[in-house]
Amino acid sequence: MTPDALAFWVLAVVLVGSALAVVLSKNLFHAVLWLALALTGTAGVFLLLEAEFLAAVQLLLYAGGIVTIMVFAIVVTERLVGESISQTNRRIVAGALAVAALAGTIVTTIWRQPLDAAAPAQTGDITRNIGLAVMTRYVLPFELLALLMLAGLMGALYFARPDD
Amino acid sequence: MMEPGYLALAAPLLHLLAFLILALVAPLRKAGRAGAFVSILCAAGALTAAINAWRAHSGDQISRIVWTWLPEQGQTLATVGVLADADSTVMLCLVALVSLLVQVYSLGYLHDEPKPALGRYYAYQSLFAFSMMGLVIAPNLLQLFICWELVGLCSYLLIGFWYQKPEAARAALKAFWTTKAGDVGLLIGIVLLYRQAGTFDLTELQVLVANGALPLAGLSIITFCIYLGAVGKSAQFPLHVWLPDAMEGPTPVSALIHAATMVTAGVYLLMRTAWLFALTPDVLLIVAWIGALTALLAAIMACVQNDVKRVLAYSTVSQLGYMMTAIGAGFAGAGFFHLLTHGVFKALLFLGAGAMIHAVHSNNLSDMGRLARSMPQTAIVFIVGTLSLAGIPMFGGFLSKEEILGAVWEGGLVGPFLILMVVAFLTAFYMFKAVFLAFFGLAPSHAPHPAPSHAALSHPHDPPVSMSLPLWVLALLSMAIGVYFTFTHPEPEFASPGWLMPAAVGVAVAGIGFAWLVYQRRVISADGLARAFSPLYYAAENKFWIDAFFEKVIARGALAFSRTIAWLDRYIVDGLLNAISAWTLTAGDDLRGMQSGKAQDYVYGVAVGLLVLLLWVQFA
Amino acid sequence: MSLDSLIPVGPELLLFTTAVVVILLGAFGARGAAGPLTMVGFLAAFAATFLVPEGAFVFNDQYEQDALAIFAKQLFIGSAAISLLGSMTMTHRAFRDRSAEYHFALIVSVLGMSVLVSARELILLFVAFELMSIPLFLLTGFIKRDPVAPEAALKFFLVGTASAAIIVYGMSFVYGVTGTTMIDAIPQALAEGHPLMMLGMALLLAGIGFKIAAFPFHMWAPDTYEAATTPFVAWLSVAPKAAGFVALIRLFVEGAGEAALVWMPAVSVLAGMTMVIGNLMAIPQQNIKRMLAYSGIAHIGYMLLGLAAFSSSGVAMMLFYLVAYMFGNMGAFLVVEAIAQSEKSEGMEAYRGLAQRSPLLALSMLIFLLSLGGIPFVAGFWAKLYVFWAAIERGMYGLVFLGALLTVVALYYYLLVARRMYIEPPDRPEPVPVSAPLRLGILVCLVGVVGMGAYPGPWVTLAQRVAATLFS
Amino acid sequence: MTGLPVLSIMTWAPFVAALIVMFSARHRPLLVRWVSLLGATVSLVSSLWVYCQYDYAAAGFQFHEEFSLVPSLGISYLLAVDGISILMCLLTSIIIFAGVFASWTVKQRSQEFYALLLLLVTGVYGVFVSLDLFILFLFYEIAVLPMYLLIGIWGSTGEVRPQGIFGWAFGRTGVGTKEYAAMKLTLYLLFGSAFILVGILALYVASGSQTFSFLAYEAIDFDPTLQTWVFLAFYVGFGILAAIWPFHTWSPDGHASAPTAVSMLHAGVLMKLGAYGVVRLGLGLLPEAAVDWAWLVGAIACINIVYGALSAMAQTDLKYVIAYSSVSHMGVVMLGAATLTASGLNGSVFQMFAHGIMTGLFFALVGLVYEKTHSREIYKMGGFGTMMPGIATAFTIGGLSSLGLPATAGFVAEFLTFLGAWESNYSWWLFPAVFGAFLTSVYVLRVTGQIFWGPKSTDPHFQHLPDAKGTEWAALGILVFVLLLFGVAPSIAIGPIDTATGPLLQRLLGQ
Amino acid sequence: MGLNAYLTLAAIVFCIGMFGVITRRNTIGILLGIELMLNAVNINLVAFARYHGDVTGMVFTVFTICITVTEAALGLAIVILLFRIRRTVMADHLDLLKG
Repeated sequence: MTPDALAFWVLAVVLVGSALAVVLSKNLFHAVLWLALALTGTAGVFLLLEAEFLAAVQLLLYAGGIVTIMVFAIVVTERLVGESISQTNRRIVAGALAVAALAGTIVTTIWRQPLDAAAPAQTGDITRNIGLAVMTRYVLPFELLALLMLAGLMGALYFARPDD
Repeated sequence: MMEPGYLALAAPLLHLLAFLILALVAPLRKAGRAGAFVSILCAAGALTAAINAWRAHSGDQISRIVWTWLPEQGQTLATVGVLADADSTVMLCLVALVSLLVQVYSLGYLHDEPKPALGRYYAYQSLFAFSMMGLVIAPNLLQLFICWELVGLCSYLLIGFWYQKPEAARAALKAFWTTKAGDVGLLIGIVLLYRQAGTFDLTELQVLVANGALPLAGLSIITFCIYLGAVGKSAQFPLHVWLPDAMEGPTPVSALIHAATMVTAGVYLLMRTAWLFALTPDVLLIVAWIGALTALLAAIMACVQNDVKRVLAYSTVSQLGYMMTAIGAGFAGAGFFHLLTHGVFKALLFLGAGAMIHAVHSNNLSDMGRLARSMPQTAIVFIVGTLSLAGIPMFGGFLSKEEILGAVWEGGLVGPFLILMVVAFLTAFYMFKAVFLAFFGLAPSHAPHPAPSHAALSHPHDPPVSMSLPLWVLALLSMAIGVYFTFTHPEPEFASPGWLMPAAVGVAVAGIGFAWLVYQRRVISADGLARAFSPLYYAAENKFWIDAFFEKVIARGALAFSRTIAWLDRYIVDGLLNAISAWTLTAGDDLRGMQSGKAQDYVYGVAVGLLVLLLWVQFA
Repeated sequence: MSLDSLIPVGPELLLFTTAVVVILLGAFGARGAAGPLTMVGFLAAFAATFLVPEGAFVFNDQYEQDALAIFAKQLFIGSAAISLLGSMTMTHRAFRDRSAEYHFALIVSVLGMSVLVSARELILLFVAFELMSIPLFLLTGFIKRDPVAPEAALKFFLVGTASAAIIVYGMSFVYGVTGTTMIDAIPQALAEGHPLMMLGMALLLAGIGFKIAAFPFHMWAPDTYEAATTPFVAWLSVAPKAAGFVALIRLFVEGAGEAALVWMPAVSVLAGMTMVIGNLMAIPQQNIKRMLAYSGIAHIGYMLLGLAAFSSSGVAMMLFYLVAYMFGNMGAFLVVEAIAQSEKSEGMEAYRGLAQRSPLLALSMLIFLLSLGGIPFVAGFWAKLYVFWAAIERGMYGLVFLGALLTVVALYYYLLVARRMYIEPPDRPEPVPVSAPLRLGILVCLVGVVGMGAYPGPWVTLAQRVAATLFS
Repeated sequence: MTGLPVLSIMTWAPFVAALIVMFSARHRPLLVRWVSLLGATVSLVSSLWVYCQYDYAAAGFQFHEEFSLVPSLGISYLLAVDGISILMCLLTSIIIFAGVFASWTVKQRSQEFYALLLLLVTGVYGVFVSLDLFILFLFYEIAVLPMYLLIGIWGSTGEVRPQGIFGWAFGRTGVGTKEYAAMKLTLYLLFGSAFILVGILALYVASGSQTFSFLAYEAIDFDPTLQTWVFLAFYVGFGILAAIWPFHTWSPDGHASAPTAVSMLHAGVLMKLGAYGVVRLGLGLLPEAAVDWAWLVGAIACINIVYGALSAMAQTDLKYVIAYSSVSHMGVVMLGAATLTASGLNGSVFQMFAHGIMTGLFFALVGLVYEKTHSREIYKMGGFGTMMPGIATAFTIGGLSSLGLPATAGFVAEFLTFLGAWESNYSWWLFPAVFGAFLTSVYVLRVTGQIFWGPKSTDPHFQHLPDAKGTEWAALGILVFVLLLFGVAPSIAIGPIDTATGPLLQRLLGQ
Repeated sequence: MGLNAYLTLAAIVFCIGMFGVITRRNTIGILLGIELMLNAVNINLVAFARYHGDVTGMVFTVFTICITVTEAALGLAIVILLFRIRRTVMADHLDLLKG
């Protein structure tokens, strides 16, 4: 087994395991922490795929941003309630069945046709390429992204501000 | 001399004119007598026109005038017009005469009707006369059927003239429905015949028959259907039930419609289409037997009646049976001859009875008696009529009756012949029973019946001239006919055996004598007689349960069936519809459960939808 | 970058500028101006759409202004303007204090749609999609003190982001198979029939199915419609769906030709189910907005029927249907708003005896409902009929018949409203007061509905012309 | 042929009147009536004018008017009339003319009432004169829809006990109320129109031509299997409006609940739309299928005749009797059409006309009686003949016509139908038909006898009842006159009908 | 390691995320599920990009990540608002609107 493969399997196990923990753990805090782990695992996968830049972004934005917001949210709500929010699942069986079927379908579809087994050799500086692409070819979406974030944040502000 | 066709046409049109005037000019109608005079005037005109038409028409030359009534794809489907020949014109005269007399008579008879009602009465009368004449001169079966229905309508209206009387209202309906039932047959017959022959026109049909161009297959069904029409109108067994009830109408109406003219339409129809029936002897046999049967039953029932009008009604039925038998025997001429004479003297009898009823304010024979003293004129004319009916020589019915008997004998129908002899006896018997009870015998007070009504005690007297005049006219006419034919014996279409005439007369006289013994001399007690024939008597009293059968079984059955259908319609057919819609509504409610309001479930919905979609992608 | 190269994106630029100005004004407290300003911006943009040269490509072919795009933009902006007429007189505090946010969000969303319908590239498509959606969440929960509005916003948000995830997941597969994010590559790849391609497209179908609220992705719609402010809902029930349909056309129909027919079974089933569920569930509704929501879902079914034909006429008829539906549905919602303002109720009972209180309002409501019900001489009739006709061309007799039957069901609940308005006696005699802008809005819709009904010719030709470009 | 668009005038005059009534004549009841009357008169005059100006020698469709509506789909506003339509337009004009008078006494919200009534009539005319299937369908729905409000607002509520195995359903649908009747009628008829729509579209697609013109389709002979199905669709779709069994149940409830003029129009004219549709589109466009399906159409027609008559016999509510009699008589119409013979078709169309007038008369009378007695219970009334002789006479004449008594229009129609029935391939149809006529005589006279020509009712309410008066006479007079006129001189109607049925027949039996 | 492996991994994570969305009671928990789903998408994109030796996928990832964050922020804001007015974050209890 090549180191690549080994790494992949380890990451896969970590990722799936933590993902399951995220959706199943009884305590919301733990769930968030598990999510952090899952995201980090994803970053690992990115590294494995030689996308260092993305891995970084992943860690910063996700593991940084999201988790922080989540924790913040939990803290807020918890403070208001006064006791730690325990978190349970509903309709586990029905959900599990549907989702399992879904997964089954997708996976079988994926394996129907063997895709290229080996990745071509990496050429050039990916980070630079990404930057170039964003700034040239994908400038329009990028601009719009700014507007979108503005709108999103304004919405968040509008909802969250305790005024009026 | 004018074309007889137009003269014949003038007669009904005059009556139509009268009808329209009365119908449209409301004030005139509401004025009562004024309207009556208009109508009578037209009737008189019609009579002269009819008589002229009759005289104008010579020998067996036929005058036929038709106009297109119903076009189809460029050709003519049906025509209207007039067919004036020997038979139709003489029949026309009869109708015109009787209707005129009856209208005159009604002036007196209905003098204390409210004015508008009187106007209505004369309007109906004119309409009837118009339709009847239209029927008589009809050149084709369709026009005949149209007028056939119209006379039925008028009979309905006139029977129900006093519709505030429940019996009258019911009788009117009964009459209409019963005859209508027969008409269904006639209509089917006409339709079938059209398919067979391609025409409604009598003349053309006759030509077809003469050339043998008319396919015989299924012809007997057609003729039988046509005969059904006659059964309904001419009150043949078993559809005779309506005629006695029809006596609820004013007596003049009974005289005109239910004695002289309308009821004989059936006979007339068969006479008009005799050449067609001749092709189907089997049907003719049925006609004969039914006719004889009707004659017998009616005669028996007549014997047990105490209501003078019902006696006459049953005798009418029985006489119609006579005519039918003759036609069945294949000698329509004889039947028609009797139709004419019978028309005269039966009208006379009814009008006479009307006079009696008018006098004593009761139909019941037991409320009369010794009327000969108080109203001699009536007595005389009534007896004249009775003798004619009994078939006594020198009187109206004598020869026609004898001809019928001869015809039946010649036709080789021994059974019906014997029956008719019996009927002849019975006829004489019950008619003279009526005569003795009404005009002679004991005063009503001594009658064995329970105390007579006050009506009887009031002093009866002869009717006013407006009523007696028609009586005398008819009486003289039937005498005249009788005398004329007794001396100038016309050549019948057949040679009846010599013994026939004496036999017939003998039977009649025997009947009279027997009636004299029972009701005048009272050497034989009527009750004893009843007891002797008790089963028959009982049956006759119950009209042989025929009416009961129609009312209890058929009418009620139909009603119950219709109720079932209506129930099914409302609660099953419509119910199913409602059920479907209700299910739809319920489905809407149930589906709402799907919208649980929980975000997770919504996503679950998305997931499931996605799953299905992916599965489809997988396996399709 | 020279100026005239920006002409093709004139409308978008105008919208963008308006958005910026509005938000700045908001920041500087001139809130009252937001509404009118937005209206001006919309009108300007609307006018600009007519100047745009057709078929212009910009941003290295990622962005195309073809007939369809322009048509759709006119629809979005027009409907937004109408809904604005409705919201101008909203008296709620939020509208007084925070109108800047409201209008900003509205404009941004319209902008998102405008980009969406022009996008020829997946990333842009996705961004535009989100740009359209995110403001909608804000607008849905705009009355934030209201107990139900935020709930609706949450549901909308959760289901929405889930579907967004599905969409982008699908896009990833499409990208993976085609190796590019350009949409033009899709038909080619589909033709090769790579399983992952089909998978990706199916995911996309599901994701967009949420946006157009097709069964079973529709469940967010009724709740959202019920809770959100009516003028916004009037627009929400039309514009995003139109955008979704255009996206469907871009991804599944355009350039695919007959190959697109592989989706026919799926789409037809979707259409059938949507029609049935929408109509049946509308029957028992007592809140008229909810009723309209379900009937709207049913209408989506009819439009899908047109799409399912995957033919030029089918698409054309679907577009025609969209316009007819816009007028009818928005009109109805505006009347609801009018009633709600005076009666403080969105329940059916608020309509009792309306015909005797203010006949014209009742009449226009009746006309809108009849148009939705597909009755002759108003737009809806032609819409339904054309869709059926397109479907029958493909021999989908069964579906057409089903649809025709369901119109009867639909008429049942529309007539229930008519019954309230015309048959039942009024509780109060005085007429319903309607503010001027609202009147104008209703009038516009009325003119649209009746005009399209009386003389549909030009609209049909327009729709057909637009559709034809997709199949050439 | 003049340039005057007389058909459009005839069709749209009521609509214009409706608009005027709706928007200008508010709260001026008398003005409302006169405007409506004017509209009706214009239509009447123009339909008479068409009747006179039509070139019978040339026959075929005349008075063409065309105006392209949606060129891209070949939908155009194409009007023309042939013999049948002429007669139907005449019928419509007469009925609405009488109807305006009959509803002269409507008090509540009369303005809306007249507006809707006239709108309805526009739809009816439209169906009769339009040759573009599409426009025809359009008008068809216009004719159906106003019924909902007309019945819902001005209707009267009846009494039905929910029982039987579907009792629960009755409770759920609120059977008996006027709202129920209105909804049932409207939805049922629209349900029918769903079939029609599918049929028309199928023809359009099959024809492959860019037109909906009837004339164009006439020239095509469609593929037999398609014909089979489309004919079925048309038969069911239009048949529902013609109240074919078992799709007739809307008719009794609807007609019983509807206000006078509306029942007049609906039973008198709208039901004819159904029959007209079957004859025009079914027989006209799909001859082969028509021949194949004749057995079904005829058989169901026979059921209608007998079943309707029997149901009518059992009713105790006057309006229900009339409504069921309509069901029975429409059976005659359909039977005539099914015979596919000259007499049969003539009879069918003639019966459409005759029954239209007859039922119009009936419902007008029932309305009057109800107005004066406030009762529809037959067996509570009695002996009104003396108090209201005019109404009684008119009712009797109507009754006689409905039982097919000669000298009334009813007889000619039924007789022709009978002839046709016997000449058709299924001769046995004759017998149920004739039997039905007999049953009709039974229940009609039973009712007439009970209410008018019978012993007087002892009910104190019914002691002093006024006869018809003023405008009511106008309504009755017109109808009775027409009824008798067409009975005495049927060629007035047969003339036009022949010119239309002849070619139709050739087409039917051509192949 | 083949591309399929990465896709499979992504698929599984995606479905787990959806499972979370469907079954979690707590709104925040649902949000976590959504994050997982989007995260899986990223894996997909990057894997494809890598195996095509093409940068577009990575660019796409950048966009998705940003959008995800925005959504997360907005979502949490809505949660907090709801909590303020309805005193709960349990999606189960947020069902005033239904039927």
